[in-house]
Amino acid sequence: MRLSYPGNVKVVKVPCTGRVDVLLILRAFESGVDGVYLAGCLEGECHFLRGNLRARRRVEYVKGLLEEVGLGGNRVEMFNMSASQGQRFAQFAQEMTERIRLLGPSPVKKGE
Amino acid sequence: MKTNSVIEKVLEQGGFVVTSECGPPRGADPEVVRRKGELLRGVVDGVNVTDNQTSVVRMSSLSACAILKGMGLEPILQMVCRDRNRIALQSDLLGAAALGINNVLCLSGDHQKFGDHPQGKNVYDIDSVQLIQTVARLRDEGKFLGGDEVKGRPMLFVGAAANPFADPFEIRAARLGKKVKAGCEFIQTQCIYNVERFTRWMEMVCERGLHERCGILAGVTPFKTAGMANYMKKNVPGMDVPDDMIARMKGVAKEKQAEEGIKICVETIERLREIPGVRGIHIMAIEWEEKVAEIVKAAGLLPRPEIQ
Amino acid sequence: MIVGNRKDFSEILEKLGAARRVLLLGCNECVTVCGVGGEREVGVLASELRLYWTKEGETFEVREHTLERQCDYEYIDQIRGFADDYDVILSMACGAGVQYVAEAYKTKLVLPAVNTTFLGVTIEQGMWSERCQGCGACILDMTGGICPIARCAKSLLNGPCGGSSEGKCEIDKETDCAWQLIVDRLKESGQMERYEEILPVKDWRTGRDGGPRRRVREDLKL
Amino acid sequence: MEFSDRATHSDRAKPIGAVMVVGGGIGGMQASLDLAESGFYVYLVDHSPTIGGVMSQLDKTFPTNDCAMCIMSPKLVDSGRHRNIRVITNAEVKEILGPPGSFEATIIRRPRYIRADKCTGCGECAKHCPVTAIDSYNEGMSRRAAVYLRYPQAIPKIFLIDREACIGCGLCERVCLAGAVDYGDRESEEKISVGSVILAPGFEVFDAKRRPEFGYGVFPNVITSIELERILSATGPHRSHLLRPSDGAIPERIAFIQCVGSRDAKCGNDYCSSVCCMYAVKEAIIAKEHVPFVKPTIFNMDIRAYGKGFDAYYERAKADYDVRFIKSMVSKVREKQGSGNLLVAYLNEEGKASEEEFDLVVLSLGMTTSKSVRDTAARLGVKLNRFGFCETETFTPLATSREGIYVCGAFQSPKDIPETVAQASGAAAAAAEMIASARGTLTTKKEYPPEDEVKPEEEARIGVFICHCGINIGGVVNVPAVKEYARTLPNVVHADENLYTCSQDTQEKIKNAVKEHGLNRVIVASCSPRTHEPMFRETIREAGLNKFLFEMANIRDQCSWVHMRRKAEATEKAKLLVRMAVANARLNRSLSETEVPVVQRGLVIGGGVAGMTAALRLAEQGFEVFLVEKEDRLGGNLLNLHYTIEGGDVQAFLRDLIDRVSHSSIHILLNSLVVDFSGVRGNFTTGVTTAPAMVHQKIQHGITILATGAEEEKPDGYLYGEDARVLTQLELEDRLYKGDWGQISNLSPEVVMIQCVGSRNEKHPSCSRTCCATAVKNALKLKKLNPAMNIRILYRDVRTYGFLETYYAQARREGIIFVRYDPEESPEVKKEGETLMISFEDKILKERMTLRPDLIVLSSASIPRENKELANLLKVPRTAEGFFLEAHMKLRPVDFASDGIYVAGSGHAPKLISESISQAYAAVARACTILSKENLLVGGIVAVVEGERCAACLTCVRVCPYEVPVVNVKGEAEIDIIKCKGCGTCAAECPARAIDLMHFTTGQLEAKVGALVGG
Repeated sequence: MRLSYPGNVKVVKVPCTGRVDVLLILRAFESGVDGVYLAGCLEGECHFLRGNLRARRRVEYVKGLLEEVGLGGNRVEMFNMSASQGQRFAQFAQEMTERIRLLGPSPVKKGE
Repeated sequence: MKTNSVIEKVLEQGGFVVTSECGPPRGADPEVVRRKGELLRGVVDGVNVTDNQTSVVRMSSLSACAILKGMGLEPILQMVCRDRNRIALQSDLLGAAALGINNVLCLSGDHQKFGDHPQGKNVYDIDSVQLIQTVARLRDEGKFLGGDEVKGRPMLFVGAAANPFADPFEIRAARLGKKVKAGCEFIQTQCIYNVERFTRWMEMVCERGLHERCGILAGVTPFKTAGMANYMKKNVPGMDVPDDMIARMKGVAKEKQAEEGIKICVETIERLREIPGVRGIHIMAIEWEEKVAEIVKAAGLLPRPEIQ
Repeated sequence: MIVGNRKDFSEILEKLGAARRVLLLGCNECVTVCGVGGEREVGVLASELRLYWTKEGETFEVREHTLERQCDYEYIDQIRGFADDYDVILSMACGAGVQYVAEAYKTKLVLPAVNTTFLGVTIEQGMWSERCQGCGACILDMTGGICPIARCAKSLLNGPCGGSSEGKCEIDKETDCAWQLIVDRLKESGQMERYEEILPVKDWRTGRDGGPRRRVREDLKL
Repeated sequence: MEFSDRATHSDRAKPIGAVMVVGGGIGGMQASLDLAESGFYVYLVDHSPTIGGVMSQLDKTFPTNDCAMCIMSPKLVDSGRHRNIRVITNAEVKEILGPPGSFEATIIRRPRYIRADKCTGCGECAKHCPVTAIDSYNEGMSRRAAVYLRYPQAIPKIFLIDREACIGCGLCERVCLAGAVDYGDRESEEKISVGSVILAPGFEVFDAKRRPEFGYGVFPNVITSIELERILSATGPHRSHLLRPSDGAIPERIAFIQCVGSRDAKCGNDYCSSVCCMYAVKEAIIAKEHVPFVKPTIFNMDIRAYGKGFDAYYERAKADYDVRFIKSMVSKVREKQGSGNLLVAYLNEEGKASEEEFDLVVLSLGMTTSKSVRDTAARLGVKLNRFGFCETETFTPLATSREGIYVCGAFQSPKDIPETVAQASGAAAAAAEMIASARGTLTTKKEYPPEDEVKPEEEARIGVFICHCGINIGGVVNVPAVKEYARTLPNVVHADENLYTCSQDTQEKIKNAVKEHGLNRVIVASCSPRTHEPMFRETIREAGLNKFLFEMANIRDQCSWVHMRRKAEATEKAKLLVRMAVANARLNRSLSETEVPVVQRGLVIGGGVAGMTAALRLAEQGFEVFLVEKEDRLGGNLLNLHYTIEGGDVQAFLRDLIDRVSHSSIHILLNSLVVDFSGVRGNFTTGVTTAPAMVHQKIQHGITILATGAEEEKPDGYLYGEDARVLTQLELEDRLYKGDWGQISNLSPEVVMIQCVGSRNEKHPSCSRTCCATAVKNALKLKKLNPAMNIRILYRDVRTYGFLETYYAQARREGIIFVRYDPEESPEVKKEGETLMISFEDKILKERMTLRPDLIVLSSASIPRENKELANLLKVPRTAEGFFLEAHMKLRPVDFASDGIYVAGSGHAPKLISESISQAYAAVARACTILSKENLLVGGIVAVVEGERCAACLTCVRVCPYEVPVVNVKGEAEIDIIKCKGCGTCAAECPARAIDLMHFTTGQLEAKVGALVGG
């Protein structure tokens, strides 16, 4: 669809959001990213049956962890979309970017 | 006659026992106990004194019993297993007997989770059935649990509670059987609203012949308000309040609800008296002791027999 | 297995005080299985600490290490080479492990990151439940294989109490009434007559009430 | 009566294990690939200098808006490089001699003037050619040299000289370092021996000049749909800028005129071209996406959005893109003096003459066959129908009139891409069946060079190839800068850029670079790995590297396309994406794949026409089949049908089919249900329970075909079930067949049919596809029974696509009245006493009509039969409406995303009998790509357990959606690589972190994330 979305969104490909573990998300924040979101298949349409549902639970858990350490749980999110919903992808990219902009840069920035 | 208990005597004479309750105060003022005791004088055959009921700290049951005894009333010492181990329980039993207290009611006790000290550690060294055994053993065998000889046996009439409505229903009678087997001589039941279900329980009890070995006193509690009826149905475990009863409470104006509650209670007592095996009534008018006399009277249970 | 629960991050921070060189020590036994102190959880806590301290602008060092078991000294010895590089050892094992590590590294501050809760079983993925209190004198033969000591809120040996309602305990609706379970089990296995027996008062000496316990098996000793 | 294909070849000599496929469009390519993957050698003959057909000219495809070239190019490349496909372009078939099974075909190859064996496709010749010729790929809207490639991704990538344009200057010959130019080239003939033939020559668009009233060729701003397609395309004349021909202005008001050359008896094309409604909707949407202020208007008689997901697309066009649909036929287009704008005259639905001004008029041209195709057919002795399309029979939709020659695609009847692809697979199955006994006799197996061992500890030597993708990337991202940056990254020893990295010559370039620079990791920074990764992996494998040492950075979809207007930023992002890829590639490891045996047996679930056909065709190809049917008899929906619209006898066909299905290789299990399912392609185990004894058996099989079908929904409303005079079409058909007329005594009875009952509504947004034809079929039957009968069909759009249109025309001729209604004003049915009443809006009379019909017939929706549990068991997805959802709407119409499971028949979407048969054949062809192999490769991206770290906690066992992990006797988790699907859930949850997912290891993901920020 070639819908424009903010350039600061970078994609790390995984076979399924079910592959994304709590630690990877935390490590991303350690690396200094300002926010992380998972783009999973629509609920009920996971190519691997329920990976996206597990991912959602983990995202919820990470939200709690980020609250604990004072980064704010809103820096992480789970979105669902289908491969054909380019518009949704762009919309969520926009939405998340706006959200992170309001939250400001992550206080965990290495080498800055 | 095993003891000097009034309850035992009324039962022995084939009378219909009436007991009620007195909750000790959350303080050290003995007058509160006396005032409540006075309300029950001549109205009931025995007064239960609760033991830190609902796990809320109150004046000790033993002390309150002693006060009532001093007034010439017949106290029933409630003892729960939650707060004392076997050493403390036996020691208090000896003390109670020494103070002239004739009755003890052995209970498990409510879990402290709902009390004012949920942080506390519970004891449950022994359970209520074992406590019954303990009393019987002290009295009848003259032996402590540890096996040593008791010098001066505590002559206590042993009672216990039963909840005909708790689950699992099919073992309620069996459980009563265990208590009787352990040495229990009278039973006070949980408050009864569902008379039909209670009747079925009594049938099971009678089937086992338990009513002959142990005096069964049916418990009643008058509703003060429709709200209370509803609350008991929803929040008190093991309480069976039929919907029509709640509807009846709701059906009258707020200011008339107390009156209706008492009316229901009296009707219930009248129905309970008809049930074979029921040997008495235990009225739990929670913080409403002033109404006990009215209920007993309305139920035609006055005067109480004179016992020497 | 021994089941535990991660302490709150704030409590861990408080316990760590000024310590910034932390050896975070996991255990690959029970606490791994119950998802509280295995390698993954060590990673998560380490990450949390790093995020927090980076955010606060502090200098720190967090090392992650997971032992096969923290209840055997040979394994505990494996950190000998580098334990001294750290201000504290933050153990994610059960209480036994924490203590044993502390015993082995007498000069080190050893802190618990986990609250040890019970001996239990996995009910389903992500859910565990208590089954045993280690009373030292098992009576499961009498109670249909369900322990009233561990599973009845009042440890009643002759239950249930009057608070049993619809199969649940009076303490909350999530908790099964152990005695309901016992009765069901006895009934299913045709042993209802067992229910009529009064279980005698228990001799608690074999339990913790008899003082800390020790077990020796002579033939296994070296 | 013989319904199945006409081959009875048992008494013949051993056939030839090769097939000639005529036509290299998407259909021809699909058929070729299926055949080649099933053990047959393929000659793919195309008259054009390149394969790819019309699809190569399309910009996007409906209803997914996938880029046509993007999804097709892997097939192009696969066809071009498949060792068992020989592509012969610029060629015609002269004749085919000999008996089926051992044909001898004569091919005439026209001169190319460039030697295929020498041309490298470098393009130097074209750069120097002084001639500017008209570029037919861009429909004449741009220019090219006389020496040219049809399009950049063309296969084969061999130039040719357009001798008509060529001035013979000899410049190209001088600059060609390969010495490939050969002016002396001349036509040559070649004879090839094949067992069977598939005709897939496709279609030609209608010549717009045959409808002069629209002014095509006279007014510059009247263009054709295919021209618009090119204009919208990135490789089009204006590089995807929407500009109109006369003045290069952006047209705001665009009119699409439908049915130009279709549904038009005047020009002899009284059939429907089936695809124009949807492509017009698509073009309108894409135009709108390109230029948001565009206002498209589509003039149409009916919108024929009858395919899967089409109605939703159509609704979206209306709701989200403000596309205006006017129910009307345009009578004339004239130019408004001076402006280049056009005045479109039409009669609106109320019959009022109107005229409206537009900036651009697009003629939605229909499909026809070309003269050369018709001539070829004549030479081959293949019968055509009166429209010049290949004649086929309802029950043998893939067979031509000549035995051993099969047909697919638009040449059979106008159709869209997925139906072409499905039919192509179907034709492949039919062609293969003929020669099944010769399977594997002419094919050769791919021999890869030995794999160079790359040890994990070995220093990574990375080569990075950055793609311009024409202007797709290069127009936004500064590719040379990215290349320079890549060179600075750790372990990168080589970096290069290419115009099209996916072209065949670039593959050679990559292979050479691997050798030359000793590369042990290869990164391509280009487009989506989804479409192109397999091809690049193959390339590095051919260069001796393990395919998992390949990595892709998507700097197109994730960068240039989405940050088009921020070039500097896009370049920086492309660098970052390359950096991430490098960080990841350093950790890529060689992963071994092992061979596991294939259980060469099939399982077909559902014993209707699709299931029986699939079972029979598998059996005829020599495979054992289990056919599971839950009812106590075979037949499915066919049991309720009696005749087709063409007059075919359904029951006779069914009897014959059931008869054939009692085949020595087919085990029929009636009264049987699938109760469990496990395994992977090549080796499934299915538990089947058979009533009444509830016998349970485990069946091992290599493939599974789901053919569970659909059924007529019991309608809701319209007094159905309350009044015996309200029927469904199926009930009507049954009565027609039995001649049971109940109480109708009226001499001229009044019959009203209501279309779209339960279809195209909120609950069931799709069109049920077959009901319009069914209504016409039954109406004609009624009319035949009693010509005095008054029949009205209340419809929303009449969707008699393809040749069905002729029956619609016949129905109107015979006086059947068609009345359109809007869903907001649905007809109302009520009863007054015993009188049945129906009232509806008449658009032409503009008033509400009330009738007292003797019969109301409801065209009820086609809904999938209960399949939820089966879908759960097999873990295959379904649409919101419960139809099975294929792997890809366009190019994988019968595959599921899970390999080895296929769908056929109306369980996929509502279908006609002929379509179900085609699809069943297609599923068989796809299945045979697995069944024909003795072994399959497994492994690669799977989860692996580091046993020592495993705490045997069972987390993996519990969380795996496929129940693959087990704790073995050593007390360690074990994951069967054959079963593992590589989702990584276990790796993400293992509390001991003892599990990792190969190729997506924790280390790799963390490195990638690290590279994302660091830099």
